[in-house]
Amino acid sequence: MVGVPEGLSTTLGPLTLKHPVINASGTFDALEADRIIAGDYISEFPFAAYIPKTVTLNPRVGNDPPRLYETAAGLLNSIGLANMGIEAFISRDLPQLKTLPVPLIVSIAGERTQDYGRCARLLDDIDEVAAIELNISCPNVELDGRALGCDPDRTMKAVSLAREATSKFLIAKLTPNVTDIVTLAAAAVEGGADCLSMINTVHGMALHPGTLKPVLGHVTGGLSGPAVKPVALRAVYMVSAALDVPVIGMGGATTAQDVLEFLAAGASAVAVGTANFRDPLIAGSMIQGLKKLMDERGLGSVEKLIGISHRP
Amino acid sequence: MVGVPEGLSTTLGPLTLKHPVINASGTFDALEADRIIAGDYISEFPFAAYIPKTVTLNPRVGNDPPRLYETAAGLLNSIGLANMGIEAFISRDLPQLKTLPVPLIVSIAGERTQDYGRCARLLDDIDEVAAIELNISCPNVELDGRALGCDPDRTMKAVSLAREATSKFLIAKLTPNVTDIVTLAAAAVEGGADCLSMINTVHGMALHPGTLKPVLGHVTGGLSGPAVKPVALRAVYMVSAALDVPVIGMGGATTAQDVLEFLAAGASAVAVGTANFRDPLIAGSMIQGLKKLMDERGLGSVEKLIGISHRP
Amino acid sequence: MVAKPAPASLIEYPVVESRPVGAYRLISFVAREIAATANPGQFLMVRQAGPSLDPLLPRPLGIHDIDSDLVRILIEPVGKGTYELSTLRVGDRLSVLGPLGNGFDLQGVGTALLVGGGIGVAPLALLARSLTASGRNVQCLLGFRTRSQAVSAELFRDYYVDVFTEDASVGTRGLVSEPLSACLSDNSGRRDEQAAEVFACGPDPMLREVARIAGDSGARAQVSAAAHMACGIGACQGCVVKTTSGYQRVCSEGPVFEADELIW
Amino acid sequence: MVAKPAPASLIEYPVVESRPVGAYRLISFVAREIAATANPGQFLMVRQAGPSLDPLLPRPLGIHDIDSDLVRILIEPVGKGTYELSTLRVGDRLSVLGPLGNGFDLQGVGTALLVGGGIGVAPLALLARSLTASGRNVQCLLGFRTRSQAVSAELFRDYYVDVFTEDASVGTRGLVSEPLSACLSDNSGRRDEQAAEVFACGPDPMLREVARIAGDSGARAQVSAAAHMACGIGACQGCVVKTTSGYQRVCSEGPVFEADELIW
Ligand SMILES: Cc1cc2nc3c(=O)[nH]c(=O)nc-3n(C[C@H](O)[C@H](O)[C@H](O)COP(=O)(O)OP(=O)(O)OC[C@H]3O[C@@H](n4cnc5c(N)ncnc54)[C@H](O)[C@@H]3O)c2cc1C
Ligand SMILES: Cc1cc2nc3c(=O)[nH]c(=O)nc-3n(C[C@H](O)[C@H](O)[C@H](O)COP(=O)(O)OP(=O)(O)OC[C@H]3O[C@@H](n4cnc5c(N)ncnc54)[C@H](O)[C@@H]3O)c2cc1C
Ligand SMILES: Cc1cc2nc3c(=O)[nH]c(=O)nc-3n(C[C@H](O)[C@H](O)[C@H](O)COP(=O)(O)O)c2cc1C
Ligand SMILES: Cc1cc2nc3c(=O)[nH]c(=O)nc-3n(C[C@H](O)[C@H](O)[C@H](O)COP(=O)(O)O)c2cc1C
Ligand code: FES
Ligand code: FES
Repeated sequence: MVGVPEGLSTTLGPLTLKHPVINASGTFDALEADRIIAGDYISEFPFAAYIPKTVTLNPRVGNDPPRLYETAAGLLNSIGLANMGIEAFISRDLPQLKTLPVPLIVSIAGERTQDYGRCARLLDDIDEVAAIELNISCPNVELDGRALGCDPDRTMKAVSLAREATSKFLIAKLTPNVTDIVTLAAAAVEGGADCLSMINTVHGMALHPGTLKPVLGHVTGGLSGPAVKPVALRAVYMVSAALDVPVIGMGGATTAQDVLEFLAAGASAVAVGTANFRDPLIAGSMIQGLKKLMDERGLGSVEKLIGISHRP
Repeated sequence: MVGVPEGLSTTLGPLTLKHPVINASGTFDALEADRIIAGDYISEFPFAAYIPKTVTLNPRVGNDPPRLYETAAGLLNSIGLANMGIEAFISRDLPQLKTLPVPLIVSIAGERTQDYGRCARLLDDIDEVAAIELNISCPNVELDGRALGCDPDRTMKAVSLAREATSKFLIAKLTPNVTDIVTLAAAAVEGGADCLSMINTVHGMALHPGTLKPVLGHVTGGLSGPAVKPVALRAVYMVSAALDVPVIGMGGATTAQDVLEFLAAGASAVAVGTANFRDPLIAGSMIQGLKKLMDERGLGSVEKLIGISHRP
Repeated sequence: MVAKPAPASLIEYPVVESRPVGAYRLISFVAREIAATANPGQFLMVRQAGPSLDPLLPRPLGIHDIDSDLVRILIEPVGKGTYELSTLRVGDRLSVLGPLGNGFDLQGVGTALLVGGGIGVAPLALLARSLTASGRNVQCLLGFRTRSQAVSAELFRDYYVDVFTEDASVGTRGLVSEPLSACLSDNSGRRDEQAAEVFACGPDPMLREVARIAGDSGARAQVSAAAHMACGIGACQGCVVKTTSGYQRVCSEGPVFEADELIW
Repeated sequence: MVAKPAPASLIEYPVVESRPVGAYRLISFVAREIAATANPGQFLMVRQAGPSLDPLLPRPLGIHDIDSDLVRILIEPVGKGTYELSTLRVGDRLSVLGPLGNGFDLQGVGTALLVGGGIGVAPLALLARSLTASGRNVQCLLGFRTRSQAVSAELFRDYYVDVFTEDASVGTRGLVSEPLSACLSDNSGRRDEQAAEVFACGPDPMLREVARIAGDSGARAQVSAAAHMACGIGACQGCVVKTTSGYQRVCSEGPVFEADELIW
């Protein structure tokens, strides 16, 4: 976190971020990065906030492999929310994450609607947890969690259960796999979400080039990466125009220019997912690049950039 | 149409195609190609059927430019169904298309629901028209036509109006911009569609890299090209598993391997759109390449390939 | 505007020359057909040959110059497509569709004022060569933002050239519009055979100025318009500009239009 | 399996050698850190440096061999990622993350039977070098489908090698499993320090056979497993294989596993 240029800070409700680039859940593991890559990934954490992979009430082993397949400028995955369960997360990972110099946002998903309330309650009294992201949009689980994010009533219900369980800053993560994302966004806000993040992955599938059978063990998967950036930018643009809550934009952000565009479209922060796989050090270069672009073009500060694409 | 290898023929209801590769509406103009590119694009037409750009009851000038923007492995467009209107099409273009050696499929769209019936009726007694495609899925018009394809009842209504107006083979072209494409597909079939084609473009947008304003004059547009292939393959796979009508697959097909995959996913024919812009001669190489791949892998015939990804 | 152009073909060519010209890159390939049939102002759809899908589509590039069988293009890297093309070196392969579109109408006889702005100078070299060959008096007014762009004026060393830069780093400070007004001042009202004629290519604001100045003096001006393209061959309806006869496709009705037909 | 691996870094390297080896391509670059710290069986995440987003992600490639500061990779083009990497020539730039994963455990002392199938021979060269350097008796059994793949056996000319091809175009006809059984036949039941030990890398069906044969004879077998990867560093949970202790990540718990821990 050393050397963050000035003019880059942004806020998500009560959270102040030193710059607008955070990681997308499920795509960057601070503890593994610290273990494997040269350098100190805890005390010099590159992202302005850290969101670990989504946890669920009970541990999940995840879907059958293969779980990954690269498509044109995109990545299909069907991880299936493999995770150790929220209790192990709290007892094993959280203590190690306490020394992170950035806000910790915990992502939770429910296998049943009521799980959102139960998980949120377990996190409510943990000081280190700065915010909770409700993943109501994972395409890779055959459970309530999937349909949930496509249905306004059930979205509102899940968010309001979490809302009742915690006073923490609540982010609802939306799926693009719906006819009208603004309706779902409004339902989440009505349920009590303080902030919206989007997009989760886009439904897709691939066939094995040789066998012509579905290549993913789970048959279908979620598409991410630059291929979906236009879908994500549109979602951010539409939702930020319609609703008055901060938005975290994501979907294909790979360069500093992409960060600029998500901010301009209306995002207050930008999450980087698949691009971490292209280059696990990408966050640092995006932040430096962002500052450079802003200086070159005389764009004063991130705060002023947010939503400028809507203004004439 | 000379030199089409054997084993490639396929059928769409009553239509027999010499091979499975056709063009996607709005992406290839037989008359312009014949005028501009060396070679004879009419009597040696590379596609197995020809679908001109969608026509509407009244002429349309289309959307404000810019109308195109390239994204990662994709293309955003907001043409807005610019066309001369169905009457001019019938009197000016149709006579020139009569000598095409392949079936002619006319694509129509309605600015109002009842237009689908009126346009279909105008085509019903024209012998050269082998089939009619109902474009109920264009994301670039602010009219009934847009919302229509996202609503099962209105989809059924539009298709049944066309059904009443014509006995021609009726193809309904579906949008991927819905929560559940199978529901829409079922509604189209219930309305009387003989065949389903998918996908039309995916909602998206882009910002101008310099100004950070929406780059398209129409603000949002439709995403096509390899970026959306995973979305398209999934749509074809799901719909062909659920319903018993032939499917025309499209969305990003660029190589012979892609054609193979759409067939395996359940398509009886594959339409090529954006790839024509990469290489206007691509259809010919796809067909030769398809034959080569099938021979190498001992895949007997296109007919046997259709849907094999569903079989264990 | 001119006789029906020769048919286009899609062919892969190896790069035989690749060198920087200030901020631009000059790339050449041997293409007999194009060299033999292209008209000044026509363009090519160009991409790097190969399977990579990013960039996905070819980019429209003017035919910069022709030297017997050699076809030259001049590229300014402004985005991912032009950036990639400008990294190509000798031996790398181009996929090229063309020649496309309607070039300049060369039937006049009066002095030809060639007005280029930035990378808009690209098609003017072939134009200057053709006009000169047909015995016309050619005068080039080339404007650039920076010194590194202005290096490309060296490509016009065989012609009569005035260079203008916004920062006065090369040639005269200012835009090309002022000297253009001066050149056309004695033209006032004339539009006969001997009258000076303007041929322009450059950014929209420059073309708009050229159209205004030519209009004021009554001179004919042909301008090469730009638009994002996908197909380059009239199929997609994507590349339209607004004209007095409605939207027209830059790739098919253009890229060269009469300045007074364009609506800015 | 071995001591905690050295930290990985992400660095761009120019290609200094690129040559075909039958159906494969051998590419070398100078990477002091990797050369100094990598263990046999570790891998690198490699892509062509540059902005193109297709291919999007790096591909996992074993470290084929190390020659002072030179690191070598051996690539079989099977899809778009490996195809693109195999087109790189001297001067082109690689983006390389590594060394990654847990390599082979080299602590035994008995005869080392190195079993490679197809491109699975790639990591065995460095392994053979290390084992030989530590004084172990190394015997390589390399199996290929075709003659052009079998050309890569020349990379093992310093070691004792038997080659098998399915079409008998080179070496003995057949799979490596039969000779492996023979080699292990006198091993039956032994798993002491002096016992022969198997190190294998190749397609799944081969590894399964190796596991069965080693299991039958009681020999220890370490196998390098393969999986599609995205991150290569344990973040995405994408590269799992089924083991006796549940799903394990090839990039983090592997790529080398005890054969008897994998569930096929
Ligand atoms: C008929 C015709 C002839 C042409 N001839 C030539 C020629 O001879 N030589 C030549 O070089 N070009 C020529 N062009 C222009 C060229 O086609 C475009 O520059 C090119 O298509 C842009 O593609 P790209 O992928 O490089 O840029 P894109 O990524 O598509 O960029 C989009 C646009 O954004 C703008 N842009 C990108 N980055 C920034 C930024 N940081 N700030 C502000 N704006 C930005 C660029 O101006 C570009 O136009 C011609 C165009 C036409 C229509
Ligand atoms: C730890 C590890 C080490 C490795 N080391 C090496 C190494 O040293 N050298 C090396 O070359 N590879 C190595 N691999 C394998 C390599 O990573 C993969 O081959 C590569 O990731 C495939 O990517 P791609 O884009 O080329 O293929 P993709 O496009 O992803 O192809 C997908 C898969 O489809 C299969 N496929 C593609 N086309 C066909 C077809 N026509 N018929 C049947 N199947 C087809 C391929 O086998 C491939 O696995 C290693 C893998 C791992 C996990
Ligand atoms: C391998 C992988 C795993 C993911 N896991 C999660 C997850 O656990 N929870 C979640 O909310 N999103 C998950 N996502 C979605 C990302 O957080 C992000 O919303 C999406 O990938 C779009 O951003 P990107 O294009 O930058 O990757 C995952 C994405 C990928 C590629
Ligand atoms: C420039 C452009 C124009 C299009 N016009 C039409 C149209 O008029 N009618 C229609 O049904 N689809 C139209 N489409 C959608 C295509 O037919 C096709 O469904 C879509 O592009 C996906 O296929 P692709 O990825 O192969 O292009 C258009 C697509 C593009 C890119
Ligand atoms: S670029 Fe397609 S019509 Fe001009
Ligand atoms: S490749 Fe991501 S966990 Fe192994």
